[in-house]
Amino acid sequence: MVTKLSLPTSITDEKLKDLYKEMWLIRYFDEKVDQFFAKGLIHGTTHLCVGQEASAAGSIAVLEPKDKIVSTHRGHGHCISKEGDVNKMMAELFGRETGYCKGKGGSMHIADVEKGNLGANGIVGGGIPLAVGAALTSKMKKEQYVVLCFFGDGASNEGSFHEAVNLAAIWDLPVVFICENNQYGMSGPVKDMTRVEHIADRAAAYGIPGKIVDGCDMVEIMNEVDEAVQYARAGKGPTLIEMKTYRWKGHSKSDAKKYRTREEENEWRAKDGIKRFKETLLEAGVLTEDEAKVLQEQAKQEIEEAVQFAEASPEPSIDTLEEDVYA
Amino acid sequence: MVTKLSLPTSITDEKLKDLYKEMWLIRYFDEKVDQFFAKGLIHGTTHLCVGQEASAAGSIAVLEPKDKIVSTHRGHGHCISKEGDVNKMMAELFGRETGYCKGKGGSMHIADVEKGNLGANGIVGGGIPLAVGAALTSKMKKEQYVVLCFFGDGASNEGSFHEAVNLAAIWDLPVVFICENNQYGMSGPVKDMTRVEHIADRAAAYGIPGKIVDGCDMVEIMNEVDEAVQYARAGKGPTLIEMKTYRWKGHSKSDAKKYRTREEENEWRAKDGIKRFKETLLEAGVLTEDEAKVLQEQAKQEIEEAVQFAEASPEPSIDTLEEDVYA
Amino acid sequence: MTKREITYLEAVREAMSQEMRQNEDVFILGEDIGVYGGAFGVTRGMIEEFGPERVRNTPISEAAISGAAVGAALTGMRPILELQFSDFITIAMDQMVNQAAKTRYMFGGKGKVPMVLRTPSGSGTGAAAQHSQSLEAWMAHIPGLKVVQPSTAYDVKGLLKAAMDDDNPVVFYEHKLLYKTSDQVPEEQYSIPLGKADIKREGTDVTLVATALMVHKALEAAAELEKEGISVEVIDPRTIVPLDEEAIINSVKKTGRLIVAHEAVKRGGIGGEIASMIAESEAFDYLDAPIKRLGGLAVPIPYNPTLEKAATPQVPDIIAAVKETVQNK
Amino acid sequence: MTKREITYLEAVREAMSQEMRQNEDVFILGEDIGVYGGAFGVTRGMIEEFGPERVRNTPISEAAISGAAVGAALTGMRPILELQFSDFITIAMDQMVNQAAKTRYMFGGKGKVPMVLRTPSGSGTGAAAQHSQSLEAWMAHIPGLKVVQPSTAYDVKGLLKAAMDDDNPVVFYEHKLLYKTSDQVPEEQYSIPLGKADIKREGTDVTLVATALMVHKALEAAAELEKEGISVEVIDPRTIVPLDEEAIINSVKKTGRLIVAHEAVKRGGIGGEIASMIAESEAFDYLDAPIKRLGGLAVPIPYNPTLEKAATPQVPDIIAAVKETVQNK
Ligand SMILES: Cc1ncc(C[n+]2csc(CCOP(=O)(O)OP(=O)(O)O)c2C)c(N)n1
Ligand SMILES: Cc1ncc(C[n+]2csc(CCOP(=O)(O)OP(=O)(O)O)c2C)c(N)n1
Ligand SMILES: [Mg+2]
Ligand SMILES: [Mg+2]
Repeated sequence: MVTKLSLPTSITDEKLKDLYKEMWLIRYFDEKVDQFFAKGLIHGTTHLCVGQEASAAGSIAVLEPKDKIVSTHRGHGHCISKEGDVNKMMAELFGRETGYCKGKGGSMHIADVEKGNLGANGIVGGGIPLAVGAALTSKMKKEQYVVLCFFGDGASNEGSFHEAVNLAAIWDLPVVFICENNQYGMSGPVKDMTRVEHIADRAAAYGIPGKIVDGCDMVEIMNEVDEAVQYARAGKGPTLIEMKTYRWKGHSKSDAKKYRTREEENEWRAKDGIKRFKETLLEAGVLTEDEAKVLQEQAKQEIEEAVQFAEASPEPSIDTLEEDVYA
Repeated sequence: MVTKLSLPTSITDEKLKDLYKEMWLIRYFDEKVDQFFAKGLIHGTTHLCVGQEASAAGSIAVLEPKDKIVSTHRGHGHCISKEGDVNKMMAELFGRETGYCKGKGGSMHIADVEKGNLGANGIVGGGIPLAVGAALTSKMKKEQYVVLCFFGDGASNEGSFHEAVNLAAIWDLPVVFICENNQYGMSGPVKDMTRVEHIADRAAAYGIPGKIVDGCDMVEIMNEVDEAVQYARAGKGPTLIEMKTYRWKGHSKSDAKKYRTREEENEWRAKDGIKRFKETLLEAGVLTEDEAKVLQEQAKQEIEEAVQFAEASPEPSIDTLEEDVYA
Repeated sequence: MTKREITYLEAVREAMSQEMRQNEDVFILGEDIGVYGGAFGVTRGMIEEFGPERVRNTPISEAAISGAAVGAALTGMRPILELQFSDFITIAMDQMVNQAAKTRYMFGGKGKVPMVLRTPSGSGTGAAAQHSQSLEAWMAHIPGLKVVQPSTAYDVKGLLKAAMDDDNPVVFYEHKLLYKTSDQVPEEQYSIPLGKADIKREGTDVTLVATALMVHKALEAAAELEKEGISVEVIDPRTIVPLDEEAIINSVKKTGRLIVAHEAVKRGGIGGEIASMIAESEAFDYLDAPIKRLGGLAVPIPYNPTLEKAATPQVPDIIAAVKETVQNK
Repeated sequence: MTKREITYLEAVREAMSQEMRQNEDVFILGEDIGVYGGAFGVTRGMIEEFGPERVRNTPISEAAISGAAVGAALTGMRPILELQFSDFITIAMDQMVNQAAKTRYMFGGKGKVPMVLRTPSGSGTGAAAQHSQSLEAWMAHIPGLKVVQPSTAYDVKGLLKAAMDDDNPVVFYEHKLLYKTSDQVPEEQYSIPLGKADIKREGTDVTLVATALMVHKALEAAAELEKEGISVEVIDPRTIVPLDEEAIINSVKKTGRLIVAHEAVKRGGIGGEIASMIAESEAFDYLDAPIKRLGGLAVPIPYNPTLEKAATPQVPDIIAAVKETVQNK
């Protein structure tokens, strides 16, 4: 059956179902991490993307396997969507040898180079120039891949954003800049930290297209990102896409969220991208309620298994401490 | 006599004559420096603003004495216009004790803090955040001064530009950003190094006014900068002004100028801001040919005297080497 | 002076607040220092007292905010810049190194840049490679900057007062793991001069120069070693620029042995400076054993807590180093 | 191998050109490296041979171009980044230190960053405080980076080949005053391993470790001193990470005396690392005199040429230091 939804041709019904499950995987993954942090079972710091599942899942959905992404400190969703292995992710958060980074990186440094995930980044804005470099490789080696570069509203005030977007623009590089505007940096509201109404307005400073997208609407996300990806793949250069979204949780572990109101939080929770996507799929007849339940349950189960995997995994040997500093 | 020119009210006929002479002072100063560099009488490096006199003289003309400027590596004109002392400037280039920096700074670090010139800068874009900080002081101390922040087209690709303009914008700081777009960085043509047609277009990324000004037209410069200064003084925040201009000389000492054509150079030379200003003043009856000649001659003379002053000045004592590292 | 026990974190906040109450020119800027209270909660409550003009929440743009601090300082304010993690000084380097540190000299002695860059450094929180570095040696290498590394609540309050009073750019490192440590601290303002080391424990067998968190590990080690009859003198330089060379030289002349311990990577760390300073000094002739440096391994800080700890010197490492150094006593 | 005399500058260009002819993955990016030929003319003629795709003129944006180099390296290219002056690494620090140096480790051993950051450093050109620094000690402090400081045309060609072949980020310092010096250099490609010091002159009375330009001043001093019967061994580490500790230790064991000379500010310079390494090593017991470090004064580099020279060690300073060190021979 062909869906009635107007979507990029690469998005089959099967893919839509996978995406639905994927969104739950992201949600459950981060909910689980949240609990474990609260209980002190995971240490260090982490940044949860609960509420932002759509921008990760929808954007990455339109990519081909050869395409790459550059992620952020709030990167669990990006990793999962880029075919990430939740076992390795959870193991990494537990600091185990079987984790993506052998326990050496933690949440902020999860990367899956083979799958084209060039990594989360602990430096706000730090990944943007890296994405441009990866896009340069694509162009120079004629590898035809596109790089999706994720970053936050806060990051768009960093010099690295400005320099990197300009560079990508003048070299017509195949990169799509995706600003996940979740309304706040750590606590700084985007409306106090910039004087522009939309981060997408900044595209004007680089002579590239800028688009504003509802970051909770999977269909819109897939269509807009797909267009930008095609544009990039055709050698026309970068696009700046702003996803309006919201993180439901605090910035990181200890956040009293004094900088925003509970009403605002509730308004955004009502826009839940997963719920909305489900409704869309049900309406379009792609999914039934029962199927939806099964997929959600599967996701939940996979996260439980990831926890078991992580818990059963060994700590890295102390002998590995000085390994991998140099290639 | 009141001039027929439409100009900011602070600009009297007397001031116009001073400005005419000032432009020649700048030109002769840099021509002289050019010769001395060629002869090896001045060492190190320098960046001449021959051809760009109007943007320095016209912009600074509308300031009050309490106002401040932040200059660049191409800063001799800015310094002269901000009531700089050509003796101290020339002495500095000669590395003498009587120079602005006691011979320790050279061309790229001339500053005249008392007169409100917060200094040239050897780091492209390095002065922009400083200007924002100076404007912050004005606001916090209610000193009512405005800061003119000069930088080049090339500098507008630096992250410091982006971060600093954004900061000034959100805090409504009294600073006017003046991009002297002389069409090239060192050799990089602005049209290859950005994808925007005008640097002023970048104002859109900060929600502030952006203006394009003919950088060889003193009247237009004074009017536009005055408007931006009043706007800033009224607490409305920054403006980004782009001056279209051209440096007649090479970037610095050894520049074969392979990156541009002689035709282009000639076109721009024809737009000479000094010649044009003279014509304007003659037409408006502010100046006669004879007066013009006298002013030009005086300027020339003052530069000769500056050279004599510099030559007669002592080298700094070696004992000063370790002085002034800390306050 | 009336003393009471407060934490290192509270001492930092108190030092700033007291100064801001009496000096209008002092203000703070930084990311999330407003209602959020800063990444570590140091400024919590300050925006409520001083308002958003003097406790300025900034965008995430370390180049601009450091540069704005320099420009404000140059024109008469006395800014305190809070950087969320000292690792982010990488983005503020041009403004700190090429502008703040050099302005006065380049200008031939005109202008001054009275600013304090406060920033938490060090590992131990599981924040991994980009949030756990100890980069003070970089700053110490730059003429024109002063560099402070307080190790106790008492010291941090007095040193911050001195830093705020100083007319030069001061880089002020607060160790994250020290924020919750507490100490008897006077209520009133007081100043501890920059450039004055503190002998945190007297001893006769070996001089142990330690900085920041390592001071505490050194003291722990010294207490252990005392049981075995080894007397360790623990010196906390407190500021590495200016460095109280005299205090260290005198101690080494007394003990004849030197160990320097810091958390920063050993290679290129400030330990090399201190050790070489002694090796060049009159104290050289008093040395009865090779100088030993303890510092971080040449690895980025790993996430796993066991590995993380193993990457920097711990108490047993210090004990072992002392024993080795005094063995030929 | 056929040798001919070429300059250090030509040797750098030749090393790049030869590599680019045989390896499609190697390319250069930097400001004004196209028709302008770079700030010092190193890349002159290269855009004509290799075209603008492989000799990429960039905007003035050191953060982006360094980051782009890292990203390109991580995905299979082997970029050479030219920074016009090593002082501007202040703007590229985040990308070099927090990204390039740490990526592989943070990723648990996946990915590699084979890039070379080439940049001219040092004083002596009258370019003053912001264009004359020697900041290699910063880079040496960072695990994950390698740091090279070639002193001759022969060395620079072979070391650059090794740097380009290396799978790690290498910071490659070219001293401005060395560009015009010349040497006998083979026409063919050859590689000098990173981490192998070169004894530039053998001697028996004192070991003089010198880097970059200082190697030449050390050799001049050694020639002078020979006339007075003092035999100086001049060691050029060539790379400070990795450092050929063995070569230095062996030399000190032979001579019993050590002087380290570099142009960078002495405080916090790499001299402290080398001196302390010896003070900690088995060579300590062979030392007959205190170790001496010569380095720049703790001042920003001044513009006036007389002051500029006085800010860094010169031949007479080295001679004096040697004499002082050997006096108790
Ligand atoms: C260079 C840098 N500055 C500051 C921080 C601390 N920090 C971590 S996340 C964050 C907020 C980032 O905001 P945004 O880019 O909007 O992303 P979000 O967290 O909202 O997803 C801050 C300030 C950092 N990690 N790196
Ligand atoms: C951070 C930095 N990068 C590079 C340079 C080298 N440099 C000096 S001037 C210049 C060109 C600047 O161009 P622009 O901003 O347009 O000013 P202009 O020289 O044209 O007046 C360059 C690349 C520098 N001084 N600082
Ligand atoms: Mg955000
Ligand atoms: Mg220009």
